Amino acid sequence: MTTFVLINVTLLVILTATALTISRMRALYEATMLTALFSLVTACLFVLLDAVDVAFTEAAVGVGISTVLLLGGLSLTRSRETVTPRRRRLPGAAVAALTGGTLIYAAQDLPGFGAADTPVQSHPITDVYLRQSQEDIGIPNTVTSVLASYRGLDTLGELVVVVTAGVAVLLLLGPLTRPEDAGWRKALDLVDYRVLRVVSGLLMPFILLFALYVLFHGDFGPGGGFQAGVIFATGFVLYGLVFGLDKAQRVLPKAVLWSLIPLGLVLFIGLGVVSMLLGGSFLDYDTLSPGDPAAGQHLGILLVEAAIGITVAAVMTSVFFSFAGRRATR
Amino acid sequence: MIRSHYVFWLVFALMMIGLYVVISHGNLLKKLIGLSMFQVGVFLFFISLGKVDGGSAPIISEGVETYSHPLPQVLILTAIVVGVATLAVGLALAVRVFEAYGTVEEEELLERDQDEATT
Amino acid sequence: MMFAVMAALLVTMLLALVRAFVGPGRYNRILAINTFGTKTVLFVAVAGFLFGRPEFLDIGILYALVNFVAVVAVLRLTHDDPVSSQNGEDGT
Amino acid sequence: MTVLDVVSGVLLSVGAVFVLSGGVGLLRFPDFYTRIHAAGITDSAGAGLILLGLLVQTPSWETGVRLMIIMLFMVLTGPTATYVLAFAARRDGLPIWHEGDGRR
Repeated sequence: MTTFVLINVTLLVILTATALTISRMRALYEATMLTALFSLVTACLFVLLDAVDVAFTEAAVGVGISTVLLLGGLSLTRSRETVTPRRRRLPGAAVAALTGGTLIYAAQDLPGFGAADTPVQSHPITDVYLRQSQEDIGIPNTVTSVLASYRGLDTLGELVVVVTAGVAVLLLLGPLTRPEDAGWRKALDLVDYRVLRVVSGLLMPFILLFALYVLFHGDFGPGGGFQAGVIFATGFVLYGLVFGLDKAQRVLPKAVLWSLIPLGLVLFIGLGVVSMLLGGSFLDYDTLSPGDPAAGQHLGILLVEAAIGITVAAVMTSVFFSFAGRRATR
Repeated sequence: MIRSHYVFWLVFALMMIGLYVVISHGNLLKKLIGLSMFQVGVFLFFISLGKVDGGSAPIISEGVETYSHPLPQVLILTAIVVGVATLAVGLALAVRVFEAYGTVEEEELLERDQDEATT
Repeated sequence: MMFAVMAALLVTMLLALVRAFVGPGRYNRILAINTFGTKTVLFVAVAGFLFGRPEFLDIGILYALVNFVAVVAVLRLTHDDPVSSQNGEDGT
Repeated sequence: MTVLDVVSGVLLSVGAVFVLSGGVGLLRFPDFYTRIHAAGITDSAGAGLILLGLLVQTPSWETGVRLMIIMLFMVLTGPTATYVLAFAARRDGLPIWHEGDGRR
């Protein structure tokens, strides 16, 4: 167990040091690079804390998508921060110290880290998720069964939030606000890098294949709709970065992309309605296969994961396109 | 106390660094970076509540007896994707603010608004 | 044995971290982050063996991939920024 | 202690030494271009040897396949990333270090 504690402390200290350095940096491009490093460390911590699915998502989202989005946002605005004046530092530090002190004081009542007799672990729902799910649903990855089946409605809500955010970005930066210039500023610098082009072209099919594998293997190992969607988007981000936005949009036209955003959501809700029509409650997959509830659950979870994957991939890709397609105003 | 609560303290430190950046720094993009650091602190806090000593990832397989709790992981998994979606919205807003004002510094923005109000 | 490898990885992570902090300049940082990324791939692989469940190596595949995407993105999207493309003095 | 254990132990320890030396080099070398050498050592030799060492120990073929995919990906992406970095730095006019220059 000491091995675990040692690794855990090292990673947490690395994380905190990175956060401190980021907070002191005024060059925002550099700060964003360190944010990518920050996400890598976080993902390692998630692996260490047994949250493999979360690590999967964090790696794809934090290192891939959010770094790209931050850099895209920076390239459209100013990349240097002004000096924070002293009079602004004090209130922030005071609030942070006060809140932190309160949190640490309150944390005294928390059960110890990793204890087995905490309310979290001894609550009956734990047994439902870990043991009974094997009979109800029969999927080894309990995270997937909780995500898509037990708490399906919650996941639907999250998906609605993702769609809303995607639509908001499209409204703010999309072609409705200003005619786009297609060239993404000048011709692409990276086009001269032949090795990069060849290797990226070589990797593309593997990335898409990997995304599909993650989508359909989510029942048995880490993976699922959210992760697969983000990996798909990462693939297209790489393609757009290396081969240019035009080419990426030729592969994936905007009309297709925008119709895919609501498609996943409609699929999800439609599945709920179908299960109601078949006599169950909303998102009760047991009804999908009368006589064999487990098979129905399998089918339902697969469809839901696919729906999530479609929507997340479409939202992330179109968000990237709208950042990349915008002309910088300098 | 140290042995059982050190994770929480470090995670709180992380959250507070994020909070400090959000409050003190005037640059909108830096604020977003601070916000995402705070967010990661919250994620780690949740996940560490679900961890059991000697436990393993909640993917059932033969020969493994103790598993960490899957529920926090589900919540955080969706929260990460929602987090990046909201980050995108924030960035889009910052870009539009820059296009309208020519700056993303809070103080300069306020000055501009003042000027426009007086003239 | 696994523990020794893990310790070496963590120490290397720390060294790369220092390089990422002090820079100088953008390229040193990207290089440090790239190195750090490969270390995390190895970390995931070794941690799986160390704690007895090596079947989750899919995460390692993803890290290897995403690390590459991050490097390409940083290169591509910072290339036409005049402020700090030179090495040397940059404000921290 | 079987032969496989010994083989894996040797591979792992040599890999760890490579990784560590690469890390030290990344910190100690005088300029960006020399540091790429250090990064290259950790990326290819260190990572490759450690993954090979793990491969020898794999309990099941599924894990082995994944390890090999990771190795393939790293072989593809690692050198490409460092090459592109060096290329971009050269084009950006990052000066090359000569004997007697200060560290940068």
